[in-house]
Amino acid sequence: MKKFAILVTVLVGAILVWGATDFPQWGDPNSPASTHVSDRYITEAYSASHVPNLVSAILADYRNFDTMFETTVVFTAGTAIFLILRLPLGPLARRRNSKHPQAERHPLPRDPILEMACRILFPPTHLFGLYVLTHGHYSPGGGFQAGVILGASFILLAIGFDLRAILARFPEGLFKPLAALGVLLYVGLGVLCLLLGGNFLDYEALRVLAPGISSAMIRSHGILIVECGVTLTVGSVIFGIYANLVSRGNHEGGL
Amino acid sequence: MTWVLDLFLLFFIAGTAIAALESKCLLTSAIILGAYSFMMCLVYAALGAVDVAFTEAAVGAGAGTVFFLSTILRIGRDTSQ
Amino acid sequence: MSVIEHNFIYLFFVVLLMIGLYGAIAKVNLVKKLFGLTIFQTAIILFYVSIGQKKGAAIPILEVGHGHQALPDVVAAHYINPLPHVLMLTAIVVGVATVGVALAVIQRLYAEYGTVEEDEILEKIVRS
Amino acid sequence: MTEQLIILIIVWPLLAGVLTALLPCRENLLSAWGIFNLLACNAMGLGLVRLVLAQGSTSYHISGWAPPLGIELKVTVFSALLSWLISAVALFGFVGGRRTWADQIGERLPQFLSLFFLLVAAFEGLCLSNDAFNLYVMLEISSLATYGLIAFGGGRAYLATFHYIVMGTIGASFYLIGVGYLYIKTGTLNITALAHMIAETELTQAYLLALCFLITGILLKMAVFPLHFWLPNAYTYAPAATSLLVGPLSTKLAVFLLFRIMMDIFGGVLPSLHPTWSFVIVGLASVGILVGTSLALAQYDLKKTFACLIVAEAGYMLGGLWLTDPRGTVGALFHLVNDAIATLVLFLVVIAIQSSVGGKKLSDLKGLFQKSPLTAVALILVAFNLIGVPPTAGFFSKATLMTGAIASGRFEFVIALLLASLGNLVIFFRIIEQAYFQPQDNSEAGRSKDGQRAGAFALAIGSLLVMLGLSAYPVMETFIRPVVHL
Repeated sequence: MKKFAILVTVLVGAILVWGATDFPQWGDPNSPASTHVSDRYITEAYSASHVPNLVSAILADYRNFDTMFETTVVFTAGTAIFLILRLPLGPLARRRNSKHPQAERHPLPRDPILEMACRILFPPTHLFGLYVLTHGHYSPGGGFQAGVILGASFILLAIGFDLRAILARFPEGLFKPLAALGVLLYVGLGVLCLLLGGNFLDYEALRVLAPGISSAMIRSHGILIVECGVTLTVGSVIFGIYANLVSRGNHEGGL
Repeated sequence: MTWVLDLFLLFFIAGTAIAALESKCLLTSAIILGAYSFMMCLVYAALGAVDVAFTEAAVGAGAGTVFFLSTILRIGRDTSQ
Repeated sequence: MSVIEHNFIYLFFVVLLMIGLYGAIAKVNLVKKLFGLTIFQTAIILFYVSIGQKKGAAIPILEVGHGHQALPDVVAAHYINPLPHVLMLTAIVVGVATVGVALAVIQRLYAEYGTVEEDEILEKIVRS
Repeated sequence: MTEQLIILIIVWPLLAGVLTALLPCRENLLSAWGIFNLLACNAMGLGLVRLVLAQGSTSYHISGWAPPLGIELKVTVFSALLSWLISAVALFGFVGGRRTWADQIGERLPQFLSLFFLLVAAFEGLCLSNDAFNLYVMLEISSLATYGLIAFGGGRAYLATFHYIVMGTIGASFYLIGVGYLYIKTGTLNITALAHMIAETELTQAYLLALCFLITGILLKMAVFPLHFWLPNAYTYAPAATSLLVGPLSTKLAVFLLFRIMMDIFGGVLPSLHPTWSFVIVGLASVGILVGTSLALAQYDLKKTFACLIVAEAGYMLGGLWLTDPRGTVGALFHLVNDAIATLVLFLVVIAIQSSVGGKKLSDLKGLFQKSPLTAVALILVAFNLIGVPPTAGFFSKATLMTGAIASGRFEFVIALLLASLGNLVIFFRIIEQAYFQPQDNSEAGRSKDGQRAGAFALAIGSLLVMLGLSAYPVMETFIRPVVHL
């Protein structure tokens, strides 16, 4: 098996290097990748949506269909992991369920220093997550990063205290609908633009609701709403995956 | 002179990648993989991709390593090879 | 070899890719396979990010303060190409989603067979 | 307003999938909700086919930006037919799979159906999107939803899913490398723009390598001969309701993606590619057909036999696409449509057999004719289709493939097709002989109500094959010929 793997790897590597020989020089400004479409992105993005962070502008305005399906990927992963891990399973699998005692963790002694540290760290992490979300237009950041930071703040508490204590405050009945709400917010905005006469996810159509705002500002607000939807989904799904993985679905044990 | 630093970073990354695969204990590999993700985030920042660096740090090093560790907690650390 | 001096980063991408692919195929421990897969995907992300590079260009964020409405004169060559960065945000999150599902399956495999070594699992399947 | 159908057929199942995850677990509520949504999808699919027949292939700019900047959806005559086929197969698979919910899915039904609808949305997006990176995201969503649906089968399904995850991720990453190599040389991601740029430049190593990696990635998804190890186990140990949706559509959409890369992106330079690539790939496909059929011959579990047949069918379509003669491509695309329905009927028959005879092994098929004659007739009908007996569509797709192969001088492909038909004949004769001629063992001949209805439903869908067969040439002329501009 090893020799086969080495053979395949070296073959793939050799073909890749052979293909890479006629790449344009690395880093020259007029290589095809940098001149064909991307220069129009750079020059027009700010005037179209008043968003200095070009990556956020492209992510949530020019190619927002990709980002919508990106949020759906995160939601699908959360649902798939829930389906696979969350006990009790369907009758078919329960008959052949775990015959092997898994490494049962003895309940960790409560450590007051750790708990106080996590208690102190939680609010700033949460605040930083919200900052990253709202300042996605001006500084690096945006929906995904903010969602992961918010999810990580809950994971921090679950590690400091006990998973059950945090699930009491942020129960499954809350983070599953929140994940669905995030995707619904994103797709709902797209359908709203559709109903108002524009194409799907075309923020220009929202000007009917707010006649006074210029088209660039309405796109900027559209990007913010979309980023909030992404944050809701990513944050709740990251915590949901952690809760299922660490306790193998029964939401009791775990770190 | 900065390209010397980049060169060192790149070879260090290749080293961590190989170490993550070859080490016997799963827990060590998971931690080394976390370090590998963080090194990659440094390379992206050096290449000017600030958003990708931020995401790789938060998602790759942060959430990914936490998922790996929580699974290794469940299935034990020793591996045959 | 003209490739070596100025396209070195693509060679490094190939090296990382080979390490990841080897890990994904040769490793018997299922979690190690996942490590190989993660390295394989981060190598592709490095490849995409290094496509959009421009020598001496600034990061793709325009220096515009809050409410500063005047449109700065933007020259495309001064800023790094932002499109690969957008694509790679998606690829990173897809990678973590796949790792999450794979880890869930590994935990079920451990509950079912008591081991995560592929050869031992296959033995148990053949025996049962 | 009809212009919006192109996006609505993707967004409607997506919204349905997200909302289903929140519904309570009551079977009749979920069943009604599912049928309502899938009927809406079918109506939109029909509307799309009518729209395209009236106006020709139209494109849709998402978020209002023109293609080089924004993402574009493009619907041609064949992709409209395919999107309607996806919603039809999903509806029949959903209705056919309902009787297995009680004993195989239990109280995880809302999440299961949520993944079911997200998979339908991903398949629709896969067949309509016209942006190279967007296709990668659609590929990932369909894979993730399929991993969840297959892993739910429990037991042996876990290892099969893990192999599928590793192979699927490597395949999708190869596809991504291919798109990256194209992007670095051309600078654009839109498929039509890519085609124009590639047609002008001469094919340097980077383009050839991009084509090679795109094809390898999709061959992994199609599970063709050298990379087919994950498919038989994955589809066999999956729950019955999953194999009804994933079995018929997953490999077919990978074939359609391969067709779009060949015809839409590298269409201009295809004649220069043809001699060498066609020889290699058609040879590979011929060997793949023989391996798939011999694998199917070696199985005793009925479901695994039909899963191995999918591997052989993938070989038909791959070989047909790469024949130099346009009739080969027309035959391959018609085979794609015909085989989606045939695989659906095969898995419906498995469910009908399981509920009427109570077993999947070949040995417990005794007396199937007495127990549920309708299932046996459906079995014979789909057997005719796979062997290639005239009234069914299988005959016309094989005939077109063969004429294309003979015209382009690929005789090993013709031999492979004939041997495969022979192999199918042996497989199905063995099953029918067991079902009809064997003396029925002593178990009482009670005809279970459930088996009857399942058999009747399988026969109804099977009759579609005959209807498709009778209307084979009009379908080929209106839907497939305009797309194949070789």
